[in-house]
Amino acid sequence: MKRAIRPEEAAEMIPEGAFLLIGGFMGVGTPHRLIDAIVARGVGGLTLVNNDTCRPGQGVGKLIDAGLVDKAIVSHIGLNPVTQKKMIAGEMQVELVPQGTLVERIRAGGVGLGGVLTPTGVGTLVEEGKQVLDIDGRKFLLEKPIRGDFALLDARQADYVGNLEYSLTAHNFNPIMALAADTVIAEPHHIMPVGVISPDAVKTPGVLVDYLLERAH
Amino acid sequence: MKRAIRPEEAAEMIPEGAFLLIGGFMGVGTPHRLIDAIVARGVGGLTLVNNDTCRPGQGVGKLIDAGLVDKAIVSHIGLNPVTQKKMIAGEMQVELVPQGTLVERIRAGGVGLGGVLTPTGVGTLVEEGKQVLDIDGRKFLLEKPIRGDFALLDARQADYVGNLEYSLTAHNFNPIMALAADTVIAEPHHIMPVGVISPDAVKTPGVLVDYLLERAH
Amino acid sequence: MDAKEIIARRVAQEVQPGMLVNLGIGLPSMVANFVPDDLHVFFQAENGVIGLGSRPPEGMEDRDLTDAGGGFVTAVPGAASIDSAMSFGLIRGGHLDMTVLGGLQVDEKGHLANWMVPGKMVPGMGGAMDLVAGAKRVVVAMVHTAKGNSKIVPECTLPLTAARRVSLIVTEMAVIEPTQAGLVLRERGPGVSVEDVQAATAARLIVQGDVPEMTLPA
Amino acid sequence: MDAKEIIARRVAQEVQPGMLVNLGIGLPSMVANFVPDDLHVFFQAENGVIGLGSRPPEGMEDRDLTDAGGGFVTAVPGAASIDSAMSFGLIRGGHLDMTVLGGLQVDEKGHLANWMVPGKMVPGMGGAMDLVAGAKRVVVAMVHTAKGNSKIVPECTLPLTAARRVSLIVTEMAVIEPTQAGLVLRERGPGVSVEDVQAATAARLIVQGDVPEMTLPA
Repeated sequence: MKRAIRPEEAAEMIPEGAFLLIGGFMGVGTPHRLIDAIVARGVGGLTLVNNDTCRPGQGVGKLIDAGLVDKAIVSHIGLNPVTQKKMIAGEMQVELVPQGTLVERIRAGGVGLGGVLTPTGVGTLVEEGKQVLDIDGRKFLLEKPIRGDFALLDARQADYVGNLEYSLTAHNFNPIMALAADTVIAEPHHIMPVGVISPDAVKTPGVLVDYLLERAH
Repeated sequence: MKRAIRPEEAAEMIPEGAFLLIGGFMGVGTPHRLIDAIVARGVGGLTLVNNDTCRPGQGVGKLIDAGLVDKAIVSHIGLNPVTQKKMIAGEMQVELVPQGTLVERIRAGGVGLGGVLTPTGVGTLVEEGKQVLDIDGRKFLLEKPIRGDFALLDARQADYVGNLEYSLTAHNFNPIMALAADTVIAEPHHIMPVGVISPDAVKTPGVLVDYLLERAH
Repeated sequence: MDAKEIIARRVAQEVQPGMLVNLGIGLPSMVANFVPDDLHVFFQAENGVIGLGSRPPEGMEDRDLTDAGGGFVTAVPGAASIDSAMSFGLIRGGHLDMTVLGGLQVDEKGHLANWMVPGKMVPGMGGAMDLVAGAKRVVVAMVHTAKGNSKIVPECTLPLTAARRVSLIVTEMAVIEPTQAGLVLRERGPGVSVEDVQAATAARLIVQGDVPEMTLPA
Repeated sequence: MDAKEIIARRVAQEVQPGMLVNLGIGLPSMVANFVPDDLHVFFQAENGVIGLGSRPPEGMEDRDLTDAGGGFVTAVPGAASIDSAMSFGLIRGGHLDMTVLGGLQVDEKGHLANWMVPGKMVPGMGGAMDLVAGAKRVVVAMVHTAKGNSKIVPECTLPLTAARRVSLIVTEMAVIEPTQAGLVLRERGPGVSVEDVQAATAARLIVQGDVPEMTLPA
């Protein structure tokens, strides 16, 4: 059984300089109450892994606004001028990763693989500094696994075992990030009694989840 | 929309020497009517990828019994003495692959990765003839992707778009194999009208599926 | 008809029945408006749905159902939710029949640049690098010139999106097919001559015989 | 109490509250019978379920719910269905707290051999290589000798399952912990002396001080 905790309790677990995987794509499928609690606590030096940095004042964009993020590992920052400004001013590091490579690097970290061999990025700036393998006449980049100290997830529904279901385009990185962090905290919209979610509907088995956020009041 | 075809029609598409990925684990989650139709047609020289070779007279074991399989790429043959006998007699080749490596090799073939970097098998016979990469001080085997001419899948339920749902331990290799073959034929227990399966319940998007087997009468 | 509508209508003609198609945000997303329903095409939004539908009626938006640009959408009957690993597995694995992307530059080798302008604008590649590396067919949909400058150039000066040659370039002035030999002019835009196209294009175009004008049925 | 029950009962004591545990087919699967319900342990069957339950009542078997040996099982409340990629992702990714496997041989380095006897029997490794490479804790549960021969040997003569040292060996005669220094005898079986254990063991055992007898509460 997993305890359902308050957002502030969750935020207090996260130390300065933590490496965070946060679910979401332009704020969809992002654990908003957790982010608000982290901003309220104000502990920074964070590394953020997300698809993007959302927009100023929205989703993970709030962490950027508050100056809590030292480094972002993301695929896109085009809709967040604050990120662009901080990057150019040298206040924040940004590692841009092709979206499909990003999710596979997290998966590799989560399922114990040594890296990802992908054709994406061959012959581009993304190739720089990376090992290129020739496998049966085709070139692939060796991309390294990513793991976090914490994965912060949004889920449609959970049970108290920690099993998670996701909704429509709010899946995105959440099910993969659930595999790849030392501590996994999920923010479900609903929490159901154990036994009422069909085993076939579960997308993240509860054994991967450490804490559930209590429901919003 | 996908046409629902008869098992014999499906079997007729499969030429001599075809490379088949067939779902199932000891016969659970295996497309039994498709296998019966292939046995009835009797066209051989097949390469079979499955978790195992089941038991004599059961599941993919029927293909072995009928002498239709030239090569099996599987993780386990311990419960099929016919496979063991044919292998020792040189009538059939068997490539034994660790189960987790097998499923990742199929996934790599299906999602366009150049291979799998796995710690499994390092320092064992499985390492023989393979490239070993040292990545940040740990050793990983480079295992090659697997793709088939056909994937033959068992599914609990489909719709006529080809979306598939699976049941309990009948998932096993089916959702992964759906990604990794030129032609994908699914044998669902039920076929539903389009629009009644929730998008969140779909585990294999219909775009991956070429044919559905009509329901058993 | 404005430039963008010409482009969207012409790209729509590239769509074949039953295809799985990914449309980039902005101009490429307009293509969906001109693809007939009876083609039974599935549109993928790489953020997680196959079977993207049109914008929902006012008040029926769902915060968990958006396209890759963050706009509210619906799902068609037979749609499937997918996570990002499956989404890019489909793209990289060759299961996506066609992608339509915007471009900053395309060159005579058919190379596309569309993810950054060094020192000026660094939006990031998002899914574009995977899409160009993995889709069966890559169509670049863009206006022919930017601030009077040709976007079709001898060699890209901006960082490339992929080393792969794109399949087709569609602008309001031309349909151009990159080939081993170079850029072949396949069609002229409405009311535009071959000379007009070449005059507006910095790259060398290969003209073979008569170049027809685009047909754009209403 | 027969040898297998001694082993299963002793291995069950290694299970901690809330663990995710994978039990191999045969003898290891008996361990589940001796793990108290109030530990809220989840058993994984690598063929695709987390939350494996006991055998269903006669007539209530489901052909789509079996353990890795093909036997009919049930699912406990809170169970999850998983495909083989997720199943081995959990195993390889270090999410599995403990695996219990049978063995043909274990040697002084703690190496396990359990998947083939060259020229005689080649069952295949199934999931064993991934389990030994990936589980946080690997427990070998086996009878101490086979046809009078010790299964705990100076060096494995059979092909290894993994290069990794296993965590613990439990037989009806002994609990042995492989360490950097060698095999340390931690406990004696019921009514068995240290001398009995060493006499039945081909490998050298390290004996440190007093070696207690296993306690096996009913």
